[in-house]
Amino acid sequence: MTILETEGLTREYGGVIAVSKVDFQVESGLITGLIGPNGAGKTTLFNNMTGLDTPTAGKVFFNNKDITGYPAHKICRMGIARTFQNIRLFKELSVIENVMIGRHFKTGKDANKGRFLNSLKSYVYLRQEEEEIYEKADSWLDFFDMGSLKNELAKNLPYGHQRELEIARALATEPKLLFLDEPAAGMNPQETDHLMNTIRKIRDLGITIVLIEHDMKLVMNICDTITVLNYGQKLAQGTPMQIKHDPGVIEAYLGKEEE
Amino acid sequence: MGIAEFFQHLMNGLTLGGIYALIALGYTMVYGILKFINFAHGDILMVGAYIGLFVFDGLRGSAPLGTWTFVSFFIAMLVSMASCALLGMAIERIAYKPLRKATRLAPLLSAIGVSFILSNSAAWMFGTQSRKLNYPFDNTPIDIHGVVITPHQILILVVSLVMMIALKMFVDRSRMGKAMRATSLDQDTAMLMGINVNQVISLTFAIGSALAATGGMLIALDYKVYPTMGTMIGLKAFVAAVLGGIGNISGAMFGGILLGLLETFGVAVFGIPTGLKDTIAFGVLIIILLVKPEGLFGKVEKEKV
Amino acid sequence: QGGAEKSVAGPKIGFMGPMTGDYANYGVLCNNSVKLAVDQFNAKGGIAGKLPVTLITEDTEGSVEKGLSSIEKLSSSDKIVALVGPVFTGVSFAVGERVQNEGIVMITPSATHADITSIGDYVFRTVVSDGLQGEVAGRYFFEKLGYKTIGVLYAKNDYSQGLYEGMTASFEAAGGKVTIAEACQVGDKDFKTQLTKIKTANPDAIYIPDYTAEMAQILEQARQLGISTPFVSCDGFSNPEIYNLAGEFTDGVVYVGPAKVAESKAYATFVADYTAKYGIGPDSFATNAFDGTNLVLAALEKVYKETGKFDRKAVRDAIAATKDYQGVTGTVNFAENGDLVAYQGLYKVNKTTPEYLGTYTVVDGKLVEVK
Amino acid sequence: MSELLNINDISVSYGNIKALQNVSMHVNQGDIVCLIGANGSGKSTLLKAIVGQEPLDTGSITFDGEEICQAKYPLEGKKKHKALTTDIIVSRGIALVPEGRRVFADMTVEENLDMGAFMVRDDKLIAERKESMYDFFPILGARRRQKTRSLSGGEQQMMAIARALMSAPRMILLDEPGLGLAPLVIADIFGKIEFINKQDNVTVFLVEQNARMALKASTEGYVMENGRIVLSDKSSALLANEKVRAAYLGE
Amino acid sequence: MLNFFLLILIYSGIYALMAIGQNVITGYGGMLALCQAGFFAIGSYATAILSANYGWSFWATLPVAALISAFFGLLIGLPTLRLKGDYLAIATLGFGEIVRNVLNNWDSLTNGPMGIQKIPMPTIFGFTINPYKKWAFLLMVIIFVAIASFLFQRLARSRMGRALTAVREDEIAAQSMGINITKYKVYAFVLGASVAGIAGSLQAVFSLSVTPGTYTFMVSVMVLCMVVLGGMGNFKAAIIGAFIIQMISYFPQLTGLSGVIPPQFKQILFGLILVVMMIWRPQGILGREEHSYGRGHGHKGGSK
Ligand SMILES: Nc1ncnc2c1ncn2[C@@H]1O[C@H](COP(=O)(O)OP(=O)(O)OP(=O)(O)O)[C@@H](O)[C@H]1O
Ligand SMILES: Nc1ncnc2c1ncn2[C@@H]1O[C@H](COP(=O)(O)OP(=O)(O)OP(=O)(O)O)[C@@H](O)[C@H]1O
Ligand SMILES: CC(C)C[C@H](N)C(=O)O
Ligand SMILES: [Mg+2]
Ligand SMILES: [Mg+2]
Repeated sequence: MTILETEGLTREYGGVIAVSKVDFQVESGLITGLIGPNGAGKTTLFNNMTGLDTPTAGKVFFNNKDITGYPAHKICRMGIARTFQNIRLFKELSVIENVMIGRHFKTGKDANKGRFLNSLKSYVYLRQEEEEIYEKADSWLDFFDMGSLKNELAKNLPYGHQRELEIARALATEPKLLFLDEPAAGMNPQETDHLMNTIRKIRDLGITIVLIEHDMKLVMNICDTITVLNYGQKLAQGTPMQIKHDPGVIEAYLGKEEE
Repeated sequence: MGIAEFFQHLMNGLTLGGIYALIALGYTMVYGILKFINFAHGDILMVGAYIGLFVFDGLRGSAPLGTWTFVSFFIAMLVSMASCALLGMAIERIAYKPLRKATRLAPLLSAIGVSFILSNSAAWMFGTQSRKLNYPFDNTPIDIHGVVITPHQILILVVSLVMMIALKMFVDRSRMGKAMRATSLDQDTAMLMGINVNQVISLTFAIGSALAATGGMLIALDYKVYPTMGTMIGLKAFVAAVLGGIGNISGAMFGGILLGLLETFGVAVFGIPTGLKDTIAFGVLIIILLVKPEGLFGKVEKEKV
Repeated sequence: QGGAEKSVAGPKIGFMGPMTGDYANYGVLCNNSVKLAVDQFNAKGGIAGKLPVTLITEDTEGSVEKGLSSIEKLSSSDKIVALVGPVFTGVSFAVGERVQNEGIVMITPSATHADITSIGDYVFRTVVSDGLQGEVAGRYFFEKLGYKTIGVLYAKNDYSQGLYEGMTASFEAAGGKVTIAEACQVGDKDFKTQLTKIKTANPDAIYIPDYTAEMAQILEQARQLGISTPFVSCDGFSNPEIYNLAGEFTDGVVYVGPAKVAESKAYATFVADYTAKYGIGPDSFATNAFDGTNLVLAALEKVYKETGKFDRKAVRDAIAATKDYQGVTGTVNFAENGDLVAYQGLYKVNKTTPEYLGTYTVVDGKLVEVK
Repeated sequence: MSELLNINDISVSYGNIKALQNVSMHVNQGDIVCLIGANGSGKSTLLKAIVGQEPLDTGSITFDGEEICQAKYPLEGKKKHKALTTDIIVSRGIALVPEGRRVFADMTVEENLDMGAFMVRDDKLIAERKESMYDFFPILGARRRQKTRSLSGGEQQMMAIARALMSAPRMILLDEPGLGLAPLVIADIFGKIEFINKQDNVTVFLVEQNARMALKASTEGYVMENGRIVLSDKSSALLANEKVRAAYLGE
Repeated sequence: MLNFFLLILIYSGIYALMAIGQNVITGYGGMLALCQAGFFAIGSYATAILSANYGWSFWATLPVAALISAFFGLLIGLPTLRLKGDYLAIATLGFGEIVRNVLNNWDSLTNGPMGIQKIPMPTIFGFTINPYKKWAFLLMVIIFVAIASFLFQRLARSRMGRALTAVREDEIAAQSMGINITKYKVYAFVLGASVAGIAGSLQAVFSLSVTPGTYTFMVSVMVLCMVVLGGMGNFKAAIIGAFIIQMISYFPQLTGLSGVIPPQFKQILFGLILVVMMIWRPQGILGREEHSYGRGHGHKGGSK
């Protein structure tokens, strides 16, 4: 089943066409890889699907619903979370606070009451609510083995942990679909291996994942399907095996394998 | 409204705007590099005006208007610029430098403190009365078909224009100017390029303060010299700088002129009571900012993620 | 107050006015006078030749909030028995309410708004009310100067607007018309827009009730705009500072100011002492402040002689009972409401010297020259 | 071969976190030295310390025989010592490609390169070097008038490298130059690093997560763990080292 | 003496209310606004006009003052969606000046520059809270400050507080966490404005007169100073900041120095203290409030 889909998505910046008429599909339950040379438009595609940027043409569908041009917070609330290529943590906040903020829209909600009563309730029972999100956030940190770091300021974490924290924060929103923009950047091979396991674990939670990555070991190992962008256009799509041997992709992106 | 009246208002607006522009240039200069509102700018301007006044009166003695008055005014201006440059550097060293890595608002408070210190020291030393800075030249108005303008007003416009161009050339072309831009964007990385950031910041303050001194003396000719002379005009100039897109030199000039015109035409053309002059000026300012949130000359740069 | 045996300490009096900020000059000049008066009094030995009077000066920064805290401090921690000031109308309104409540007599040397003295019986002033000034001005401009139309440039503050309204009422009652009235904000330095509009309306004269520095500015800018319409003005012009700031632009201005007293010796001595001590001369408000302070001192002396202590109410009563006090501004008497009984003087500036045109007052809506 | 950089027993801390503890190493003129280590082991801190961006708690650093950094209060002998500021250290011929790119976002690519050549006063030379950078990274040439903030991550990384090369340094410090670059480009960059090293005799100090490539490209290697150097050897030897293979090469 | 000290406390309390509002906007929301004076003025005039001209009781005017201020908070909050940093500062400063300008010129409603005098004093159960008798008034102000700080402190800990913090730290990341940044920024302004409005009401019944000259932009600047000096994002600090700034500005009077030193010295001293305080503690006296989350197991600072 296709959970997310773009139709002829195009993003133009005064002359520079960063993404051009891309049809991109994400199958539910799988890990989809998005690769391509630097400047191919991968991040731009992410931004246009997550509401941080608006396409100049084309449409985005999530569960068959047209979400083109929806504001980012709405898209997040529908169940799409993401991380950023240039890490965007709440730097001056502690690790646990970062994750707790991910719980934002899960709080103050009760189907049986109106909005106002809900907010009021959330205000009156605030300790209780805090306790709840604290526990949830804590369990996400444990998921990443970062429980011991929870009171550190986010900005003081080493790079690799910052990346993981970003993922933890995104997961705290309990998404159905998770976008990861270069999650392994700045990690050494061992850490990358660890990350791969984590990503699989996330998939096993029933979360669909789309990731951009330049680390081919990671991509080829864990992706079920891969889409390749080049100069803003879709160059290829297929299984890792197919992509690895696609001459166009080799020429534009992979280069000849050394070994 | 008659043609003559219209042009008279235009003239008034332009020259008032020229005054705002003159001061806004110095403001924008410092802001552009350090990203903080130098609240004390108006007070440095005041100090500049006092120094200029004393030197000018001392040099001139009782000489009648003529070349000597002009020359002595010029000397007074140089002295005042130099002293203010030093003052500006000293203030930066003492009150702002320790706060470079602190939160954005810390230097603002420090600047407010400096502003209190300067204006009240002046009041204590020189008294609170307004003093007249005499024109060094004949300021008889020139009448062109019923539209009147004084040489002083022309001078202000010319000086601010010249200053704008000179500053722009300096910042865009010179090595030091480039260093300033880099410093304004990222101090740590600027150092990696071999830029002496401390020196750049000092120089910025020196130039900004010298500009303030020039502005102070020129407006003192019209508005007199007194301890709080820089407060209101400094505020307006800051508004002008923001209107133009803060940190942008041509923007400051343009913002100044525009604010002057707004204040003038708001009441002159639309028949709104003059009491509401500021309301119109600020109202339009807010609207302009809403339409162009980065000021008129600022570029809207959407953050890339 | 002091117990039976305890010897009475010297009384304290307060002064408050703007000592810092934009309009500090008025406060500073008045404070100088008050200090001078107290110093001179103490130099002669103080009350009954033995009790020196202590002066406490508080800065209002020209703001109501600071004015209120100043009076609180003067009243509750310094326990003053009388207050000279405040200087400005706005602060005087708020402080007036407080002194009335605390029962401290207050004499303002300069707050001229018509309604100040109606706050209560503890409020006095040694300056002429704007009510009279406006009336005299309107009548005089119409009847004696023959203007049929007047344009006004006033500031949006209580003082200036009060004068503008007072003058307009009497000028129009007399048959003239204010054809254009332009306002400016306090703190404005550029009046060209307003002046250009007034110039186009072309009235017979332009009335500029404002503070000294602003008036100087207006005159200069009017000249820059080539306006040749005559200017008429208010008591702010009686500050000689105007001639330093506006120079020859003051030529021809007619203004309403304090009535001229025969150049008394007392006045000359005061000016000389003042100038010697402070380096600058007093303005008319500072002169009023000198008289106001001396009135207070005289009242203290009298109360002490009668009762041996300084009761606030007694001091007020002594001041209210003032009769033909000979001050540097002439003979001082208070009306029932605490207003100064006085006339207005009219002046015309010749180059940079004011020339006296006569003493006037308004009786039953008629302009009367007082001989 | 002469020694160019000597790091002598330095320690750096952030508050009470000890990021570097008694680190000593040296880099010879003309070498390519690489430093590998896990996240948070202190690699970036070391590079920042070399250019004077982090004050030393102990020890000193000399460049070309001259002391450039020294602990403010050396433990032995209480004599105060003034450390050189970053701009002066840099002007001796060191360039750093910082972690996280740190481009001047509001400047165009061209202006960024100009800033890289801030200490060069010869306009013609600057123009020449810019051209050669555009040859090096053609995509930068295509984007030369674009504000750097709108570049893609990889493009920014290339720009940061090019900018550092603009000063024609004697030694270049690279903090994870391969971060966010496509495989083809990484291979290319390592090729270029070796090229510059040979051609212009630039000494290279490389911090890289991609340990295999880094060790292949370098002559000497150091391994850092928790702020200490735990291993140092010829790169080829490290590549063969069991422990290194297990811990850093993902085998 | 005591009365004077009480008066300073009362002013501190009134300003503390404004500082609490500013803290929501600037300390938590990270928006540099300079318009507390405007809301303060609106609150004052609402109370002054309704009670002096229409005979309302003070207590009835309070909610109106808060509501009108909140409404203007909403109005000025909307532009903040587009404006950043100092652009916002200038736009809000402009708003504050417009308020003062309009009050000064709308003679028929506000009595222009003369202002409104003889504002009735508040009464409660037949007891008049007389500003001349400081204790009662101080008690009332303290109650207001206590309630406000209690409510706001809780707010800061609630989801709104966390959302605002996130918005301050990184708008884009906050958005991507499902936070409607527009909504929270406007909320911050509305709430910040309404407490300032209440502060205005108190000010009106304390001075028993209002004049436009009171509400200059320096008031806004001082309120900002209080928040920064105390420590941004910390309500206790905002209150302490208000108290300290008031103490510094009345320091010479309190110590009886005002009769001895020239009045300018007081201001110079004020300036010096600001500079020194900032150099000494740029993060403010208390610094940002750190929440420790999780009962028992949460503690601040570096563990590990
Ligand atoms: N605002 C903008 N204005 C102009 N060009 C832009 C803008 N944003 C992106 N681009 C251009 O669009 C192209 C695509 O950028 P994008 O960030 O999507 O690349 P990417 O595929 O994520 O690359 P990388 O792997 O290096 O991160 C780049 O060449 C970039 O320069
Ligand atoms: N500004 C800082 N304040 C506090 N601690 C810091 C700071 N910068 C770094 N650290 C800590 O110092 C240690 C070393 O950090 P450093 O950035 O040097 O590591 P690194 O080896 O470069 O890691 P990475 O591979 O993730 O870039 C880490 O534990 C980190 O958390
Ligand atoms: C000092 C004076 C100009 C004060 C003025 N008369 C007023 O009442 O406000
Ligand atoms: Mg990208
Ligand atoms: Mg690092």
